[in-house]
Amino acid sequence: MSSTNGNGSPRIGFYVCHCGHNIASVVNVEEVQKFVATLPGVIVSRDYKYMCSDPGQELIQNDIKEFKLNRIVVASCSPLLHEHTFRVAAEKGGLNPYYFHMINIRENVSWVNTDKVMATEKAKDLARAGIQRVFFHKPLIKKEVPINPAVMIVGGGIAGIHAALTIANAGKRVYLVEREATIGGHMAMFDKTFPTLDCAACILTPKMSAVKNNPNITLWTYAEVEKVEGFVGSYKATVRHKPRYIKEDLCVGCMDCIDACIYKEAKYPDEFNQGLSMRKPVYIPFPQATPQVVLVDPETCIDFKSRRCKKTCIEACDRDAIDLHQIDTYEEIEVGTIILSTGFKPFDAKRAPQYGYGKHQNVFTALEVERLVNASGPTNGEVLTRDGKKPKSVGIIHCVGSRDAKTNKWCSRVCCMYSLKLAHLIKEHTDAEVYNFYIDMRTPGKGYEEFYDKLLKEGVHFIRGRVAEVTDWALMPEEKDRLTIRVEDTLIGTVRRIPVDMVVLATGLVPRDDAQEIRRMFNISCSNEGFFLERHPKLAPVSTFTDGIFIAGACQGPKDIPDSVAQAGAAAAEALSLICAGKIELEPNTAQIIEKDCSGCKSCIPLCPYSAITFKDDIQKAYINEALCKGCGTCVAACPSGSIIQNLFEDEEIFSEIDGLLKFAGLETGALCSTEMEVQ
Amino acid sequence: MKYLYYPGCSLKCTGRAYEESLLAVFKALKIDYTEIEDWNCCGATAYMAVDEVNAFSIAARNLALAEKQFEKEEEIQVIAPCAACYMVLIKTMKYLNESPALKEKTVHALKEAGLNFTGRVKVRHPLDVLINDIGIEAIAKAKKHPLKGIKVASYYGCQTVRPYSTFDDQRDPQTMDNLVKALGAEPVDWPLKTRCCGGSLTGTVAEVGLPLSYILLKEAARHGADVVVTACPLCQFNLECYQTDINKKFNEDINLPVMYFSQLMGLAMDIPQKELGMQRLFVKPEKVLKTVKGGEPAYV
Amino acid sequence: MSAETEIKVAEKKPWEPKIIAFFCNWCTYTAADLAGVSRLKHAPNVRVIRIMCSGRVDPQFILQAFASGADGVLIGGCHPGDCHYSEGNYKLLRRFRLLRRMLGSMGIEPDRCRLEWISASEGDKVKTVINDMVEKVRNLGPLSIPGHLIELSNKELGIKETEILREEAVAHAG
Amino acid sequence: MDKTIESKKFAPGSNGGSIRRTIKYENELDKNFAKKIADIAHGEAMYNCIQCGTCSATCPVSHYMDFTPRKIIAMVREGFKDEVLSSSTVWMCASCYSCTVECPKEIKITDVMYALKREAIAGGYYPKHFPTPALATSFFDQVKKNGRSSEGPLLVKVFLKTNPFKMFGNALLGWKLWKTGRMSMKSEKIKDRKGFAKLLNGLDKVKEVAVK
Repeated sequence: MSSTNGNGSPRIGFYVCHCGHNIASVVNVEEVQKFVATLPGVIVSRDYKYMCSDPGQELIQNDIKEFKLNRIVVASCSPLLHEHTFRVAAEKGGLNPYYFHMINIRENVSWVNTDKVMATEKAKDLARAGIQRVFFHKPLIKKEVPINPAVMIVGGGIAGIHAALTIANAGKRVYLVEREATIGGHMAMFDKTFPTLDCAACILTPKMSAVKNNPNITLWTYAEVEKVEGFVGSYKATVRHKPRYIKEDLCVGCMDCIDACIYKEAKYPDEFNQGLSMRKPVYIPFPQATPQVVLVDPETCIDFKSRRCKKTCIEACDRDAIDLHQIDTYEEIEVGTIILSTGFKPFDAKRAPQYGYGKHQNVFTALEVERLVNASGPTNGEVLTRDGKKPKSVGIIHCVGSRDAKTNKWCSRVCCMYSLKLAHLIKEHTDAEVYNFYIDMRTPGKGYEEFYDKLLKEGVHFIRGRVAEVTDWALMPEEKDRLTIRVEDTLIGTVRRIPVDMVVLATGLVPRDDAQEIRRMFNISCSNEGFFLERHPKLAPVSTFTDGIFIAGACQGPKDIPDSVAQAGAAAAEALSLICAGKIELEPNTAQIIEKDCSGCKSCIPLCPYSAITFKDDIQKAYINEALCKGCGTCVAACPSGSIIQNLFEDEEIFSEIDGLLKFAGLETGALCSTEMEVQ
Repeated sequence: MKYLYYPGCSLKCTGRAYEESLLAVFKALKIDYTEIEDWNCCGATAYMAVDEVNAFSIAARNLALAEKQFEKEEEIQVIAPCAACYMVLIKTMKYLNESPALKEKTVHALKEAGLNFTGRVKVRHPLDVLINDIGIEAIAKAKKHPLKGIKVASYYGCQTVRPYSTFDDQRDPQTMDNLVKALGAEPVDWPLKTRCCGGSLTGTVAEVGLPLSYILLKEAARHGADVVVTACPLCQFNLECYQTDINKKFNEDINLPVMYFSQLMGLAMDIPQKELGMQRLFVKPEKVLKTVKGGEPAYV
Repeated sequence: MSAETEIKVAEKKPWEPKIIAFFCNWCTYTAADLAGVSRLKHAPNVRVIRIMCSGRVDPQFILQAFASGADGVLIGGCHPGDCHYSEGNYKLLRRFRLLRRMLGSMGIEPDRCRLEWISASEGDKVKTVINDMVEKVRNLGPLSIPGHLIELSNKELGIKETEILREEAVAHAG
Repeated sequence: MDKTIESKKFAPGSNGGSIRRTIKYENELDKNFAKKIADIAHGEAMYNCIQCGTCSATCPVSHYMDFTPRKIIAMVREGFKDEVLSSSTVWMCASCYSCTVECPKEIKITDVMYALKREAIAGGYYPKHFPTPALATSFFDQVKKNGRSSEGPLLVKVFLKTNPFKMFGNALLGWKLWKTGRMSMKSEKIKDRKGFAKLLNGLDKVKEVAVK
C-alpha cells in the first residue's frame, strides 16, 4: 500500500492561510479548514492569518512534534513564492522536506475569482487533491551540483562593465563578451550625464581601462556568443571571434595604418558619430576605444572589393599587426553563471513619419545631438544644423515612439531627463530659444526634479502637448524655410504653430533586434514588449527563470545609468552568492528507471533533450544518468511499460490529485475512481 | 474580373464629370462593370450624425443589393469612386463584422426589405483598382498623349485614404502620383496631399471652410502645380467652384484648374473631351489641353 | 460538515463545468500566477495541476480526468521553441494529436480537450483562454462519464444510487 | 437637493450680473454621460486618453472650436454634458479622421464626435441657426423619404432653415452649376421606396425591442 512511504501511515497536518484579506476576503478559509478536517488521514487542520510568518512556521513545527505529523499540506500562495519557506519549516520540524505539499489558493483562486461560494468550493477541491497527493509523497535527498566559479558576461555597456569589475574584484574569473569592436556601449556616445552634468567619458573611460587591465577579466570584443549548453553551475558557451583583420595582441593603436590608408580622406559614415562624420575603411571607433585596437571594415576596404590595393596600411605597420586574411575563430569556455547585459536599441525615428526624420534634414535624433554637443564629436562640440547654421530656436519633442499604441506602449523613462539635459546643453552651446514638447514631465530620481527646476529658471519653454506634425509648409512669414511644429498647448487650450531651425526627437528605448534569438539561446523569457523577463518584478529583478542566468541594465527594460549600474551590482552579487556557496541545491525531481519493469524498448532514449538516458546492452535495460536529468518528465509520460518514475511527480501523485479534484464533481464519481484511499 | 459600380448621389449631380470621365476610362481600359441596381445614398457623413444604426443599415442595403446581384461570386468587388461613399461602405463592412449585435440588427432590418447581408463584399476605390488590378504599365501603355512638362498636384483629401482604406499610405499616399507619372506628367511633392478641404463646412460655414480650401490652392500653386487632380467630388467642388469666393475673401487671383484624375487620364488617352465632362469645369486646364494633341477649347 | 452532507449539497447544486488544467511550471503556471498578481478575474471552473513540463502530460492523465468526471481538460505549455526543456512541448504535441483523435472516436467533443501555448508574460491569455473554454464546455453540457457508468452499474446491480453514496461516504468518514 | 438651490444662487445673472461663473459643482455634472458616450461611440478606448492634444493639433479646424477635441474628451469623461452638447465643436468636425488616425491611444475620436452630434440633436441642444446640424437633419429626412440625396433641393432647404440671405450670395455659383449641368432642382428617388421604408421601420422595431 503506497500510503506508507517509509514513515508509517499518513498523519497529515493541514494549514490554510488567510494571507491577511488576500485570501480570506474571497475564500471562506474556516469552511475549508473544517472540511479538510473530515478528510481521511488528516490529524490537524488549522487556518491562520499569515502562514509564512515565523509564528505560522512555528505552528507547523510544533504540530509535527506534538501530533507526530508525517505529512504537511499548506494552502496559501503560489509555490513559486513560498514552497521553499515551508519545506524548510517542515525540515526544522524534523520531517523530510518532501513530505510537504503546497496548494495555491491565492494566485489561482482568491485573486482571480469573485464568486465566494464557487471560490470556496474550488479551494476545497484543491485542498482535497493536495491531501490525497501527500499520501504518496516519499522522502527525497536534495540534489547538489557544484558551481564553476567563472562567469560569462554578455554585453560590455556600462552594466556589463560594472558587473565584470565587481566580480573580478572579488577574485573570480570573468569572460566579458562584447559584439562591437570596443566596450562602452551607448554611454560612451553621451556627452554629459543628468542630473549632475558630469562628462560621460570622464566617468566611463577609467572603468573601461580598469576592465582592460584587470587580470581576472578576459575581454573579448568583436565577438559573439554562438551557442550555450549545460545548466547552472556548469554552462558551456561557444564564442565566435569575428575577424577585425588586425592581430589584437600586436596592435598598439598607433594609428599609422589609418594615416597610411590609400583613401587620403575619410568618406564612409562613422557609426559611432551616428553617420554625422566620416571614417576610413581602417579605423578606430573613437579615441578612448577599449581595447585601443584598429579594425578593417571589409565592406569598404578596396582590397576586399578588388584584391588590388597597394596595401599601404600593411607597409605602414612596423609590428606586422595587419592580417587581411583573418577568418572567424571559435572558442569554447566553461562557466558556472552568466550575466546578460545586452542593452537596448534607440527607437527608429523613421517609424514616426509625422516628425519627418529622414525627410527634413534638420530633424535630429537625441543620440545624434549627443554627438553634436560632444567636444570630440563631428562638429567639435558645435551645435549646427545639417546646413551648417547655428539654430536660433530648437524644438525638443518628447515621447517619440513611446506611450503610443502604434509603436511602443511603454514609457521609456529616460527621455524626459535626457531631453532636459540636451535642452540645457543646447541653450549653453547656442543660446537658442529651446522648446520642450512633453506629454507628462517625469523626473523621479535623486536630484532629477531639482534639475527640472534649474531648467525652468534657465528660461527653456515647456509646452505640454504631443506634437502632431513637423512640417516645412510655411503658413506664416516667420515660418518660411524653417520647420514648423504644430501642437496643442494643452495647458492653455489652444493650438500653436512654432517655427524652429532644428528639431530634436527624444526617441524611446526598445529591445534589440535579436533579443528573441538571444533569449532562446539562453533559454529565458521575454515580456510582451520584448525586453528580457525577470523572475519576479519586485523580489527577483535580476534573476531569470533559468537558474544561474541573470540580467542587468536596459536589456530588462528602459533604464538610466544609475539604475543600470545598480542592477549590474545586484546581478554580480547574485552570481557571487552562488559562487561562494560553491554548490547549488536542485529539485530532486529527476526521473529513474524501475529496472524490473523496463522492457528495453528504447522509446525513451531519443526523447531526452539532455541525452541523460543510455541503454545498458548487458541487461537490455535503459538507464538514466541522474546528474544529467533535468526532470522534465517527458520520458516518464512516454514509457509504454510505465517503468519510469519522476520524483515529486509520480503517476500516483498526479492521479490522486486528479481524483481529489473531481470527487463529487457534478455527479458522484466515488464508485469509479477512489484510488486505494482507505487508511489502514 | 467583374466589378459592381456604386456611383453615389454626388456623381449624379455636382460630380457628374467624375462619373462620365471614370466610366469612359473604364471602357477604354476594358474594365467590366455594372451599376448596382436601385442603389441608395450611402448616408455620407451627415446621416451618421443623426442615427448610427440607420446609417449603417442604409449603407448595408447597397452591399446587400450587390450580394443579390452577384449572388454567385465568392467575393464581390464593389467600386465606389466617391470618397465619402467609399469610406462609409468600408466602415460599414468593418463595423458590422466587428459587432455581431449591430450586424444582427441590420440583417434583421434588411430581411424586412427582403434582402440579406452576409459580408462577401470587398469595397474598392477606383485608384486601388487601376493601380493594383489593371497596373501602372497597362495605363502607361494606354496613353496616346504623354502629358509632358505638366506639373500635377495630387490631392487625395481625407476619406480616400483615412481611416480604414488600406491600399495606400495614410500620411503620404502615392497611388495618384504614380498614376500621374504613368501619364507622363510630373507629380509635385507637396505637404498637404491629405489635409482636409473643409468638406461640407465650405458650403455651410464658409468662415471655417473657405480658409481650408484656400490654404490648399495656395500651397499647390506655391509648389508650381499647373493643375490639381482629386478623387473626391466634394474636394473638387470646394477647390474649384469656390475659387471666386476665395479670391474675393482673401483678395487673391488664384485661377488653378482642379479636375478629376480620371479626366486627366482620359485626356492623355485621347478620349473626346465631351465624354470626360470637361465642359463642366469652371476653370479650364489650358496648359493640359494645349499639350494634348488637338486640344480645342473644352466648353462654350 | 461530514462527507454525507457534502454529498447532498453537491446533489442540490446546479451543474457547473469542471475543467482540469495541466500547466507547465515555467511558462503557463507562471502566467497563471501573473494573472493572479494582476487580478485578472476569470471563471472559477478550472483546477490547475502543476507539472514541470507539458511533456510530462501522460494521455492517461487526460483519460483519467474525463473518467473521474471532468467536463474538460486544458493543457498549457511554453510556446514552440521556448520550452524550458527545449522540446518537451513538441513531444506533447505529437501525443496530443493522437489522443484528440482517440477522444473523438470515444464521442468526446474536441472542444473538451484543449492545448494552449501560453508564455510566462501572457497573464491576459490565461484569462481569455480559461473564460473561452469554460463557455464552450458550458454550451456542450455535462460529460459525466462516471454518471453514465454508475447508472449502468446500478441497472446491473439493481441497487439504489443513494446506497452507493452512503457506502462511499462511510468509507470517507474514515 | 438644497445643493442645487445653492448652486443656482451663485449662477450668473442672479447676482453676478455680467460676471461669468466657472466653478463647477458636482450636482451639475452628469455622472453617466461618459459611459453612455463610450457605449454608443465604440469608444471604450476613450478612457485611455492621456490628454496629449494630438487630436487638437492635427485637427484642421480645431482653432475654430470653442473647446478643442482633447478638451471635449476630458469634459465627456467628467460629465460636463451641457457644455459639451451645446458646444460648437461637434458641429465644426468635418469628419476628416485625422485625429482618429494620429491618436496614440487609438481612440476613435471621430466616432465620439458623431455620438455627441446624435446626443445633441436628440436632446435638442444644437444651435438652431447653425447650418451643419440643419444640413444633417434635412439630409436625413430627404434620404429617409427618397433613398437618395439631391444637392440642389437640399441646399435650398438648409439655407431656408438657417439664413435665407446666404442663398443670394451663392446665387451666382448656383447658376454656374446649373449652366454646366452640375445642379438640378429635381429630387433623385430610388424605385423601391416601399422596401426602403420597410427597412427603416424594421430598424425601429429592433430598437424598441432593445429598449424593452
